[in-house]
Amino acid sequence: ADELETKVIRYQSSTGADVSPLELADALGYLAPITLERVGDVQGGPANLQAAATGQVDIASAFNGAVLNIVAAGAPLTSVVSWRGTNELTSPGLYALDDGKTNTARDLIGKKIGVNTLGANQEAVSSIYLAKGGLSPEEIKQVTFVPLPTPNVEQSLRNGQISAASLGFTFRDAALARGGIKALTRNVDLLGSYNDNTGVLRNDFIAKNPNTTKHLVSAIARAIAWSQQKEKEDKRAEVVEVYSKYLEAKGRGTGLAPLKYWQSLGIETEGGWIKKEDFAMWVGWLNSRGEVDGSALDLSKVYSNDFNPYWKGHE
Amino acid sequence: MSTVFPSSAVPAPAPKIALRVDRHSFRLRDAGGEEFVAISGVAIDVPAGEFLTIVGPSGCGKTTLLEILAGLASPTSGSLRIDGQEVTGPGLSRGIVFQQYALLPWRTALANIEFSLEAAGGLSRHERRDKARAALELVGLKGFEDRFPHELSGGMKQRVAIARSLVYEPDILLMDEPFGALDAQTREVLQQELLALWQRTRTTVVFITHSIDEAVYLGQRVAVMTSRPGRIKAMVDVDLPRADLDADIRAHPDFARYRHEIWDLLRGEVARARASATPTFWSDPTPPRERSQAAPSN
Amino acid sequence: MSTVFPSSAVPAPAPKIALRVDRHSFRLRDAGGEEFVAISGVAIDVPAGEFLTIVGPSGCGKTTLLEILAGLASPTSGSLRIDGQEVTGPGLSRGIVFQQYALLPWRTALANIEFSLEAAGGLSRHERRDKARAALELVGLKGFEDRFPHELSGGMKQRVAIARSLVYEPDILLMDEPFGALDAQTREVLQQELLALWQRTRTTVVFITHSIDEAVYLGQRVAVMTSRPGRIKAMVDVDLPRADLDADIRAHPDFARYRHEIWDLLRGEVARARASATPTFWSDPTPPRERSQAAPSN
Amino acid sequence: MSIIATDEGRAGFAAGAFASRLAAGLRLARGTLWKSASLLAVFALWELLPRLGLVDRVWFPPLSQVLGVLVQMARSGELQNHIAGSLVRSVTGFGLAVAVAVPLGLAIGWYARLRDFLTSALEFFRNTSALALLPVFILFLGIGEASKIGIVTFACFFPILLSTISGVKSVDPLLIKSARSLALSAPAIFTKIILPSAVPSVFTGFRLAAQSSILVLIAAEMVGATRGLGYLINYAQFNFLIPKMYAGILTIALIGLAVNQLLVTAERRLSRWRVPTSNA
Amino acid sequence: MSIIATDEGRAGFAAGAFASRLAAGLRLARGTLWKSASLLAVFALWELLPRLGLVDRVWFPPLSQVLGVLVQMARSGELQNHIAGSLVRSVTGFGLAVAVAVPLGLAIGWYARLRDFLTSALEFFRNTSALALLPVFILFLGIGEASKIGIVTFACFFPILLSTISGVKSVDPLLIKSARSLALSAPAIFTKIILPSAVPSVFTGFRLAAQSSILVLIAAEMVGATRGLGYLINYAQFNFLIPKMYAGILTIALIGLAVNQLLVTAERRLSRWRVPTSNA
Ligand SMILES: Nc1ncnc2c1ncn2[C@@H]1O[C@H](COP(=O)(O)OP(=O)(O)OP(=O)(O)O)[C@@H](O)[C@H]1O
Ligand SMILES: Nc1ncnc2c1ncn2[C@@H]1O[C@H](COP(=O)(O)OP(=O)(O)OP(=O)(O)O)[C@@H](O)[C@H]1O
Ligand SMILES: [Mg+2]
Ligand SMILES: [Mg+2]
Repeated sequence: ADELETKVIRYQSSTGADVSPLELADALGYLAPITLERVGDVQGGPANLQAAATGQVDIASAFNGAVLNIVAAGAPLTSVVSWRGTNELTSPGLYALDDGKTNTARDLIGKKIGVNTLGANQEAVSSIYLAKGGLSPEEIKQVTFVPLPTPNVEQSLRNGQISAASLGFTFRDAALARGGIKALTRNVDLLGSYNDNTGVLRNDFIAKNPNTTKHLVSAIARAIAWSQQKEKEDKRAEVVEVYSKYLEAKGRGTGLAPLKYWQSLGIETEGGWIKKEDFAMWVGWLNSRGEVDGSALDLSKVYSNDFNPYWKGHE
Repeated sequence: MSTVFPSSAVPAPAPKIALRVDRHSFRLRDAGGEEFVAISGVAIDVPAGEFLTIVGPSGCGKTTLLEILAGLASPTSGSLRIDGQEVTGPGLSRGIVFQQYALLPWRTALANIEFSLEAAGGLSRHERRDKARAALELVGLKGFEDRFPHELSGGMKQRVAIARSLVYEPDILLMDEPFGALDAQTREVLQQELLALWQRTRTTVVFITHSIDEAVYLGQRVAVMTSRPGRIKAMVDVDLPRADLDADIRAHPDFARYRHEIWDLLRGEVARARASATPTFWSDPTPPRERSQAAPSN
Repeated sequence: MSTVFPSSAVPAPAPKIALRVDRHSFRLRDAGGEEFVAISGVAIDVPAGEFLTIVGPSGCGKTTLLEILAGLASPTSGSLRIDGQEVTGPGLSRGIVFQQYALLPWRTALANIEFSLEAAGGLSRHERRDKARAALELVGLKGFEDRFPHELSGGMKQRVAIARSLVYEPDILLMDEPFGALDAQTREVLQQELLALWQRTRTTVVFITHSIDEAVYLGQRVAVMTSRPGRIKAMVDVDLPRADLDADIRAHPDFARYRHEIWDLLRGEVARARASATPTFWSDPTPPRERSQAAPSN
Repeated sequence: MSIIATDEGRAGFAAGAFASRLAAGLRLARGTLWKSASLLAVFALWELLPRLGLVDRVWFPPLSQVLGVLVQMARSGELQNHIAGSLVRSVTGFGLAVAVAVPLGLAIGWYARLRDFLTSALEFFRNTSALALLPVFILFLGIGEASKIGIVTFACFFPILLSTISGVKSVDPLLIKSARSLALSAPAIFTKIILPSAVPSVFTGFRLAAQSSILVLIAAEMVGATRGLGYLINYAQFNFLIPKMYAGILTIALIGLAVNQLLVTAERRLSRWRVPTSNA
Repeated sequence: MSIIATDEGRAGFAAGAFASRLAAGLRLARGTLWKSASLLAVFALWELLPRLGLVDRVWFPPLSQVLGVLVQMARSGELQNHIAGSLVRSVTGFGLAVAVAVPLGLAIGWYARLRDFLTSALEFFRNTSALALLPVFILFLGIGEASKIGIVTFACFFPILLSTISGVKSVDPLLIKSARSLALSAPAIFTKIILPSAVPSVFTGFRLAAQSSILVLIAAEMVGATRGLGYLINYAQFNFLIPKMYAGILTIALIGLAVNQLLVTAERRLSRWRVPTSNA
């Protein structure tokens, strides 16, 4: 192997209990001799992207729509590998009270939808749901997205202060377990399986550390492929076990309980290579917000599969 | 609040003010809460309409006594009756002039005087203003209506404070060295004004002063206090012909006699209070100019 | 800062203090920045070692003059020379006793006196403490070392302030009615102490007082000021045998003469200042007790 | 734009009406320049640092670019909408806090027994971060205006309370004595003695509270808001509209300055009598 | 646990050593009860509201449950770790703010020209929300400890500055005159006159600053932190560990109380000389 230019990679972990491909790669030993330096936890993709773009960390991951957004804003970042995806097992969705008042997209006109952070996956998918439900752009504008702290989302829904809430992962399970809540739609129903998050590197990092980049991305891709294999073999518990042990060894074993619900990375492509569609599907949404002109973006510059060994040149 | 004095000591008819201070002590902050007895065993009856002056060495408890009379402090043990009624707090019937002015710094001279009229109530804004103006004029401060206290000289502040307590004509006037910061002439004028006011309205006045002359000139009776703890050493009845204010009673032969009597009563007290004082801190008998040239740190 | 006085007016040898106040005025806050002339055309030379007393009606500008001497205020137009040097700010060579005590409320009596020694510098902690104790004793406050100012009586505070400015033995002592709040006896004692100190150290003293007696008793010269705007009306040389402090110079036949002379000088001033004052605000000539029963708002 | 009141009106002394007025005008101009110099320097740095490439333009765009965005937002009316949203919340919250904290502060400063009783609970709440309490506020007050106004009130409350209490403590006891000797009622002593004395301290509290209200508004408008300057800043930040984010921050700062100026002027009005402490 | 200093030591007056000590003890006990009553009431409400089903237990767990979690976290050492992380940041930030703001406040309060010059920039920054500036802080100071400490310093700075200035303004001008007459140097006037006079005001600033530091810590520890109480609260909130979130809030409040008590005690020490203003 070529000499690695950098052997320490700085990153931020997520506050949610979810398997991170980067840490999984480390857990599996694929990263060596690269070591990870965990700068801290980050709340939400946009903040993570900002940290990467300003050189606070070397690698970050975020919702693809947000990546488009920040690149359009002029940040020199490139997506190098998929990080998460949506499939039957993992799909978040839009949920409403089971009281018959909110059943279709039309019922949401003039109402509020609770989301976790602005500018993230949930908001984008919900917009698509509204559009597919036959709402005109004007009608969609009458639906407001309200950012809420996690603990307040379900409660606000039950109090009737929001008409629908975007719920994913453990929160949804907990909410459903308490009953009285039904799904309006799930992302997977709306869009099928797709990759929605990617890992990004700074362009100058790639230019200065071509070998490290290649090694890093390969290691992550291998970890994704390993997980995909285990998911296929229905040996999810192994993934959880490897990951849990890793966290425990790092002294972060306190919040492991939700991990037992973990199902899948949700990544569709082998080793997480990136499809053009993964980004193209959000351009319309970006444009509809009127803040940036997504059409002006050269999508091929936003991402690169060049470092992913699983990418065999397919589109 | 009980009193240790037998009730028979109160003569009938009930005096305007009947004060019994068995003991009044202060708790010192620093000395671990040690108690300091400021007044001990004082009994004063003031008949309605009397002008009583109090003299005594510095720190003997005169101000403390006046604050008890005003109801601003309760004696540690003792009682205060006004018109036969036990009194525990301050009241508008008693006006007080403090030793240290106590003007409101954010009010002009005129507004400071209006302040006590506002407290007394019952007058229109306009009436208050007119009365306050007249009072300022009385103390010789015409033209200084709009001055803030820090724009007045020491004596002027004191005059504003005097005007403030005179203006609402309380039943009882309590004055703590009110003329202390005044020049001899202004003082004399105000003494006369005060006497005139007192004769006209028969207000009951308790007046603290450091000037024996003033005590004799103003007071029908002079209370002489001992040094710490404060007691009444003697009550001197001053029998001078005060009816004609224009006659110079200071020239009256009895005046000098009273003056002398009180002086004698006080002298012992002061001597006692200062028994051991000797000036020992001037380390160096050479004149300061020479010294200051030699000393390195000057 | 220029002066309008011809330099020939300054006699040789240069006096300790040469003050020329052409004009000193205050800007009033409320009256739209109107100017108020407090002092106008004052020229005072004080030879080294002189004891000068100043008397004048209340509000004539005495305190203002003293603050100019202390360097705390610059005359609007005029100059101050000390030992022939033009001076613009305060200096340790001049000690001042303020009319209103100016004690630090967070320091005990003793620590307040140490304060000026700290400012003067050059002494150890221990020496400061000893000197301060001696000074407190001198003013009759032994035993009150650890009291905070608010735990002292008015006269006691004033004595602490006096001790504070005496203790560091400045070249020039500026005193603004320092004995005003003291009883006659304490006052006499401190007057004697001050004279003794002055004779021993030949400090230059400028002393403001309201008492003509005190002015004559203490001062080698008495400056009599006119009422607003303040001017020097007369300088009275007091030639009394002061060498023997135990002799009662108040009994000296010349004493009464000086006293009378100054009284006459002043009388006109006070009358002028109060020309129009008449007590017109007591609306009701009935005694207050009767009135208070009738009045609804009392 | 002053941290503490400065006394302007020292102009006009010399004789000769015109010369004097001219001199005064010049002095005033020089004074104004001197007084704005530090802010102008900050603005110059803001413009130059990114232009000279010393910081990244993407994350720290030059002032001119931010102003451009601001003007554009003002033209479209978007800015006014956000300002209106925030102002309603902060003014209401601030007003509520003043209405409760000033009387309570006066009472606590005065009545020892009340103070003893309330202190423990008040101190407990005071030391709870308004941000951490956000979910609790939403729990009790919902996601609407009530919880936002509530949290602004909460944040403004304590600076005003503490400053008022500190003001009461600094009242000259002799003045209170003198008022008591006039048998003034407790409310009259409050309004005539304690309040005027406490004015500078209370106003310091107001100014700190105004600052606090700005601080938490950003947080409050993070949740459940659809307009307001805090919402604008959050929204811009999450969507990488960096110049817009700075435009929001700048707007808040300018409004803060204006409010502060208002408070300083009001305080100066109320304490004209004060002897200036500082030396020239 | 007091908003303002109360004078305890009034005990021990009556004669008879034992009876007096007993009486004093009883009085003290009664006083302590009275002083904690309001906080106890808050705690009781916290326990009862969810238990009686008046609020949803899931979102607002009873105090006992929160305490259970707290004890558990303390046992595992997790709590101590978070506390240590936060304390380092807030103490450092607070200390820096004190070190800069107190001297600056004294200087600004005193030198009119300096005040005129600095005021505009200071007021501009003061009215900028620390929360909105978080990204800017990270930009300049990085994502590590420096930016967190920086933002705490920023938040603590202004309450201390304003209160110090307000303290300087309230100094009795006569005392300054008296110090000047002794030809005291400017630094000596500061330390011997202005500082002691300004103590109550400065301490009010300290206590407000301590509160501010808690407020922004939550926000600062949202980004790039791996430990700290703010991190704990965020983390718990994000992961739906509601009792843990309340445990974090409670811990912060209790630490705040302790710090406040420390400041109150220090202030009381420094202002024993003060005449009590309040009536009994
Ligand atoms: N800061 C000020 N602003 C406006 N006027 C002032 C100010 N200080 C003093 N004066 C005025 O200047 C005049 C002289 O005041 P000063 O204090 O020198 O008098 P004084 O001779 O010391 O009087 P007293 O014997 O009553 O103390 C007074 O009329 C006073 O009102
Ligand atoms: N708050 C207090 N705490 C402690 N001691 C006090 C307090 N107030 C007064 N004293 C003491 O009580 C004694 C009497 O004080 P008071 O002020 O009544 O004296 P005074 O007769 O008015 O003296 P002066 O003529 O000097 O004003 C003094 O020794 C004083 O030190
Ligand atoms: Mg007294
Ligand atoms: Mg004077």
